Amino acid sequence: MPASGCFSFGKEVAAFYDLSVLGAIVVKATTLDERQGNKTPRLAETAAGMLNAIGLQNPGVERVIETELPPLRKYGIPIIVNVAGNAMEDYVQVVERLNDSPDVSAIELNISCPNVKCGGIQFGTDPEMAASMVRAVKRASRTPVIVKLSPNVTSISEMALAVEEAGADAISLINTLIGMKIDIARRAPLLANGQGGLSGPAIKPIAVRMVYEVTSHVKIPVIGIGGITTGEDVVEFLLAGAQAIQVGTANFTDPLACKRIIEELHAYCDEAGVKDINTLIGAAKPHAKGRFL
Amino acid sequence: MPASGCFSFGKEVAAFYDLSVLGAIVVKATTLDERQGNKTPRLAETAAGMLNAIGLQNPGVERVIETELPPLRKYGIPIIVNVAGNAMEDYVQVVERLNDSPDVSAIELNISCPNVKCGGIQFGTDPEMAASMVRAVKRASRTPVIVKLSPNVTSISEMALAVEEAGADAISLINTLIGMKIDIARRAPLLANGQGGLSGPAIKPIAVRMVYEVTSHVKIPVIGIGGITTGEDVVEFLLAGAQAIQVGTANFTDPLACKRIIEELHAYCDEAGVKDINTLIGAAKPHAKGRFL
Amino acid sequence: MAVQRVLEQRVIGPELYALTFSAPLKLSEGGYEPGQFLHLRVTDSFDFVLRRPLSLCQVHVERNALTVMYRAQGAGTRRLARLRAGDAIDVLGPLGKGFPLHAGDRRALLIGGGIGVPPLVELARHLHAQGSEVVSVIGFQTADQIILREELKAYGQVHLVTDDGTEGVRGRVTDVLTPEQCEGVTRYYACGPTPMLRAVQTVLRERDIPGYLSLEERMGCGIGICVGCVHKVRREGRESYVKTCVEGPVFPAEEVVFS
Amino acid sequence: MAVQRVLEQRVIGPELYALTFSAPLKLSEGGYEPGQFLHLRVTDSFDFVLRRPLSLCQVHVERNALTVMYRAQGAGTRRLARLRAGDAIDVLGPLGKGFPLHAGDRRALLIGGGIGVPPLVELARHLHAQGSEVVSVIGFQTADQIILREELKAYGQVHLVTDDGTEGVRGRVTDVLTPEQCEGVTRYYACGPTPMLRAVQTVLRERDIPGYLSLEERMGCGIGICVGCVHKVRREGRESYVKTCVEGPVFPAEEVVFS
Ligand SMILES: Cc1cc2nc3c(=O)[nH]c(=O)nc-3n(C[C@H](O)[C@H](O)[C@H](O)COP(=O)(O)OP(=O)(O)OC[C@H]3O[C@@H](n4cnc5c(N)ncnc54)[C@H](O)[C@@H]3O)c2cc1C
Ligand SMILES: Cc1cc2nc3c(=O)[nH]c(=O)nc-3n(C[C@H](O)[C@H](O)[C@H](O)COP(=O)(O)OP(=O)(O)OC[C@H]3O[C@@H](n4cnc5c(N)ncnc54)[C@H](O)[C@@H]3O)c2cc1C
Ligand SMILES: Cc1cc2nc3c(=O)[nH]c(=O)nc-3n(C[C@H](O)[C@H](O)[C@H](O)COP(=O)(O)O)c2cc1C
Ligand SMILES: Cc1cc2nc3c(=O)[nH]c(=O)nc-3n(C[C@H](O)[C@H](O)[C@H](O)COP(=O)(O)O)c2cc1C
Ligand code: FES
Ligand code: FES
Repeated sequence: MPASGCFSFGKEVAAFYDLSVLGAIVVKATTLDERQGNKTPRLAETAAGMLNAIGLQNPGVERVIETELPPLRKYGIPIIVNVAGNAMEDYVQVVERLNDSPDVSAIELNISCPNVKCGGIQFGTDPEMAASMVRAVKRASRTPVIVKLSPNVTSISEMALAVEEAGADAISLINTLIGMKIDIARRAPLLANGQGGLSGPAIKPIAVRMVYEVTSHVKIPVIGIGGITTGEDVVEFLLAGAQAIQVGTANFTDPLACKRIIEELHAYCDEAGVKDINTLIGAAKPHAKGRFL
Repeated sequence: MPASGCFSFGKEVAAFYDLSVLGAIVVKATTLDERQGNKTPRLAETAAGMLNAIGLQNPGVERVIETELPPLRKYGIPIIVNVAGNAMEDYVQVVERLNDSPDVSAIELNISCPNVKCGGIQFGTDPEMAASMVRAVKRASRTPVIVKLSPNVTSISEMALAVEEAGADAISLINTLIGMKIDIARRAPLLANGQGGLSGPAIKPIAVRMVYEVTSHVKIPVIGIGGITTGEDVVEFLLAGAQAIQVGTANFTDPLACKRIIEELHAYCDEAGVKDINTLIGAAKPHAKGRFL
Repeated sequence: MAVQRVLEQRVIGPELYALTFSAPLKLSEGGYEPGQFLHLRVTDSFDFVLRRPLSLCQVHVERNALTVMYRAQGAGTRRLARLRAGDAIDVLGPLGKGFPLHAGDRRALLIGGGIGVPPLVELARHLHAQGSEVVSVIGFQTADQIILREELKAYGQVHLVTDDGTEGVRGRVTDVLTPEQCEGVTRYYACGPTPMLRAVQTVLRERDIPGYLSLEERMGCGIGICVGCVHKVRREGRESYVKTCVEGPVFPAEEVVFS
Repeated sequence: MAVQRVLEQRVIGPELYALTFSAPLKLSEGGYEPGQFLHLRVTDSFDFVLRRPLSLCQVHVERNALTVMYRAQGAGTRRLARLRAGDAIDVLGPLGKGFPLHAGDRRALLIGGGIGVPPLVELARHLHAQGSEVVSVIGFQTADQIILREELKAYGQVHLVTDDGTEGVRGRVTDVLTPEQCEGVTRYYACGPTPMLRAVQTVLRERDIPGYLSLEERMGCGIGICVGCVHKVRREGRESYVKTCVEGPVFPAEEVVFS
């Protein structure tokens, strides 16, 4: 039961529970060089959600490999590194550096972060650019490449088909929706960055719809993300066709969220008589064929 | 203070308060012929929002003109008719029929309804098709044409510029986002229609962002819509650049919503010392120039 | 519509509650019909953008209070179950069209399934008051779900049915609707889950008894503006979707089309 | 972290509240520092996806309870103000790095502005206990906002400042930080709004007094995973954003960069 990019590099949550219960861990976006990120405020609360404009603050791939990943080894779970950058070469270079790390199980290509000015987002909204990015990264990467798509597009299926065609091993859906909150006292956008990414329960219906739609078009596995807070939310994403899920914002509300959600999922399966959780995958589709990972 | 397409044809709310307090009334989508709409369930609740898949149920333009509009005259407020259809000719024909009604102050072109199978939504996501639709309707219409855009697009500014260029008199932002909820007990989408339109407070940050963005690009007035529930929400949309707003879902939670929101807005202005509400419009922009309607 | 006070919340079975609150209107002045519903705002939180429709079950004119009975099945009703005496509750209604009374009716048959039984109590009281004989057939899944039996007995004979036979007749309410049982019935009134209504409609159409069905559709506004709550009816040979919140929830049985 | 019980909610001024609840840890075993914060979940509703950070104000070891004091300014704190004794509250913490104590300090200057005063009380108690002389300078907008004056007096001299002069000295806290007043001060500790912290930092840097600032940034997780709460610090000549929830909220004054 993979956790998401809202986990930093894991060590903080490890103070709350043993991370080995997780299906995998997706670490925070990593760029070639260290990034300072955006000015503050970076966070705003919204109805059933939040906006963030972190701006990819991270210590750079070198330090991630040296100091952040090795402590995660002891949990014996796959480590997925979320990769971001501006130009295509940035991505490729990060991926090449990650090839040298024994700790990396897969790459999650973040072509969908709405909070970086130059680049990033174009790759996430243009099918052809996304495809060429995926091809370049696939050529460079030793490990499987998961492509994380942006929901801020007219046709998510078109994007998904483009990256599948280009060789993506899996797709993560969804990153945040672009939103804004205005501080009426200051008469200015609340976030220093102006706009930010909307996450949390508010976006769950959009995420479920996109997972349902994309899994009806592509054959590669889809990882569902967006507003997952309970075990039943996981069931909803599985029924929509997701083969795995990630939990973001819920970790902020409750540091034990991932652990609790896994327990709730097991409890649900016991109660509903679900012996094999894979039978849930895509079962809400008209002609559920029961696809398996 | 205009109210929105979640008001049916007004008479039900008139039982709760005198509609003449409203700035205008936007009646439910009207099509050429009567429409039965979608099967039930048509509604689902989501976190801070709801999904609907009504499917444009309405009695057809003829009956709207004859029986629905005349009773609204007595309130002395502008009546805006939301127009929908499948093909371009449908729209044009509805608009031509509406020319004959003395009750219609403006047309709101609904090229963004996600709940009708054939047509509608294409016009809402393709700038060129949207522009040609607007041109055709502008030619046909006696009254100003407001174009209601769909948020389910990669670039809302591109859409807005296209319809402005094509002659739109104003833009309404936003219609619902496409979402889905799965009934985990039935293992099927909860709505009979599968997907539906997400509205309510959950989508407010997306709507504010789009209003802010579009009003930075177009010169025609923008009407803000999406999750407005309080007077302060209205202030947020005005600061983002909207010149008017519409209230949808909040009317379902509270039949008095529009009246209450107007009162709250007045109370806010009194408290904050805002003498002319127009000074709020766009005031959250870096170089607020104070544009007026 | 207004914010009311909760007067009492009582557990009446597993996940079953009776909630009594001050009435949004002066009950002594009438203005309500059995079979109408109240549209309750769960809390003032955005967690519940939609209100919850619950049937008017009991009217306490002297206390100017109303009681609804409900099953805490989903998030909203579970939250309602946390209300305590003294809490505020935003109540819209009574709304919709209730069960029409026909003064000349000799014998009325009331059919209720599970949490569809509550609106029948106030109906029974009115029928009884106008001199009609009242016979109730009420069905539940199992014995511990039984509600309102004694209340209905106050107005006439009650036939009890349970799915599993733990009490009363084992089976479905329609099993009790034999020709003998229906002998002399001038009109029926039914409220319950859709499959039950459909079966009741079929059986009693065969017996040529006119009646009313109270339908349960998901509601948004409850006042006719969202067009979410429609059900298909046939009128003058023409089928169309009508709003159950304003034209219903009670409809003449012969109009109702189940698809 | 765990769900705690509210023991008391007291109004201590206009929109000002003192909330006392059972402690998430055994206080007799220590494990907390003055200046740390508690991260409170407002309700279990989605209306408040983010917790609210409030400084540890008073520690009641005998009752194993904690008090926070806060201004109900926005939706979340207004909702917190509705809590009553017996209600449940989800408390994370104490979190972050508090005010470090330096055993040899002769004279400590505590500077608090408005709702930044609460964390100074527990700090004053600790300083007093280790034998440091405590001098507090606390500023408020107006007389009716004054909180914790008596509590601080228990540990030393208190200088009161109000913006409008309704009580104490009229002006800002920095107006009191004259060279004479700072005479003999070995260290200072400040908590309050950012403009105050910036002014204090400037004035006391001139006086060559080392100190600590408690920063207020918008927080998400409170435990270091969202990277939302950063503030700029300068260390070894290099500026970078650090997380105030885990590396702060208290920082050595000389590190803190205000932009
Ligand atoms: C006219 C009418 C009268 C009713 N009277 C009663 C009554 O007296 N006692 C009683 O226990 N129940 C009654 N119901 C059903 C009751 O409204 C639902 O059980 C309740 O709304 C479920 O809400 P929830 O929060 O538990 O479920 P959730 O699943 O959280 O609800 C989500 C949404 O779906 C709607 N919904 C879910 N289930 C139903 C359902 N079965 N019928 C209608 N809407 C539903 C909710 O209203 C809400 O909008 C009545 C329904 C209608 C239409
Ligand atoms: C370490 C720390 C200690 C604090 N201690 C206290 C205290 O002891 N007493 C007290 O009254 N206040 C204290 N504050 C400020 C307090 O956290 C905010 O006043 C509170 O979060 C505002 O929430 P709201 O629901 O009223 O406002 P809303 O506007 O509804 O809050 C929306 C979001 O913005 C955040 N936010 C809004 N204003 C502030 C602010 N000034 N600082 C930080 N986050 C903010 C909220 O936490 C929330 O995430 C402290 C802040 C920090 C960072
Ligand atoms: C504070 C914050 C930081 C995030 N950082 C990243 C990131 O570095 N890389 C990435 O791909 N997604 C990032 N995301 C997006 C999440 O991984 C996730 O796709 C999104 O939040 C939706 O899921 P949720 O609703 O469960 O939070 C971030 C989200 C938040 C709220
Ligand atoms: C039940 C329902 C019906 C709607 N019908 C229409 C419609 O007929 N025409 C239209 O342009 N928009 C329609 N909308 C969209 C709303 O007008 C509005 O754009 C959207 O709901 C966002 O605003 P809100 O969050 O305030 O509801 C409908 C929305 C809902 C919830
Ligand atoms: S519930 Fe809205 S029209 Fe009936
Ligand atoms: S509040 Fe999340 S990192 Fe500090």
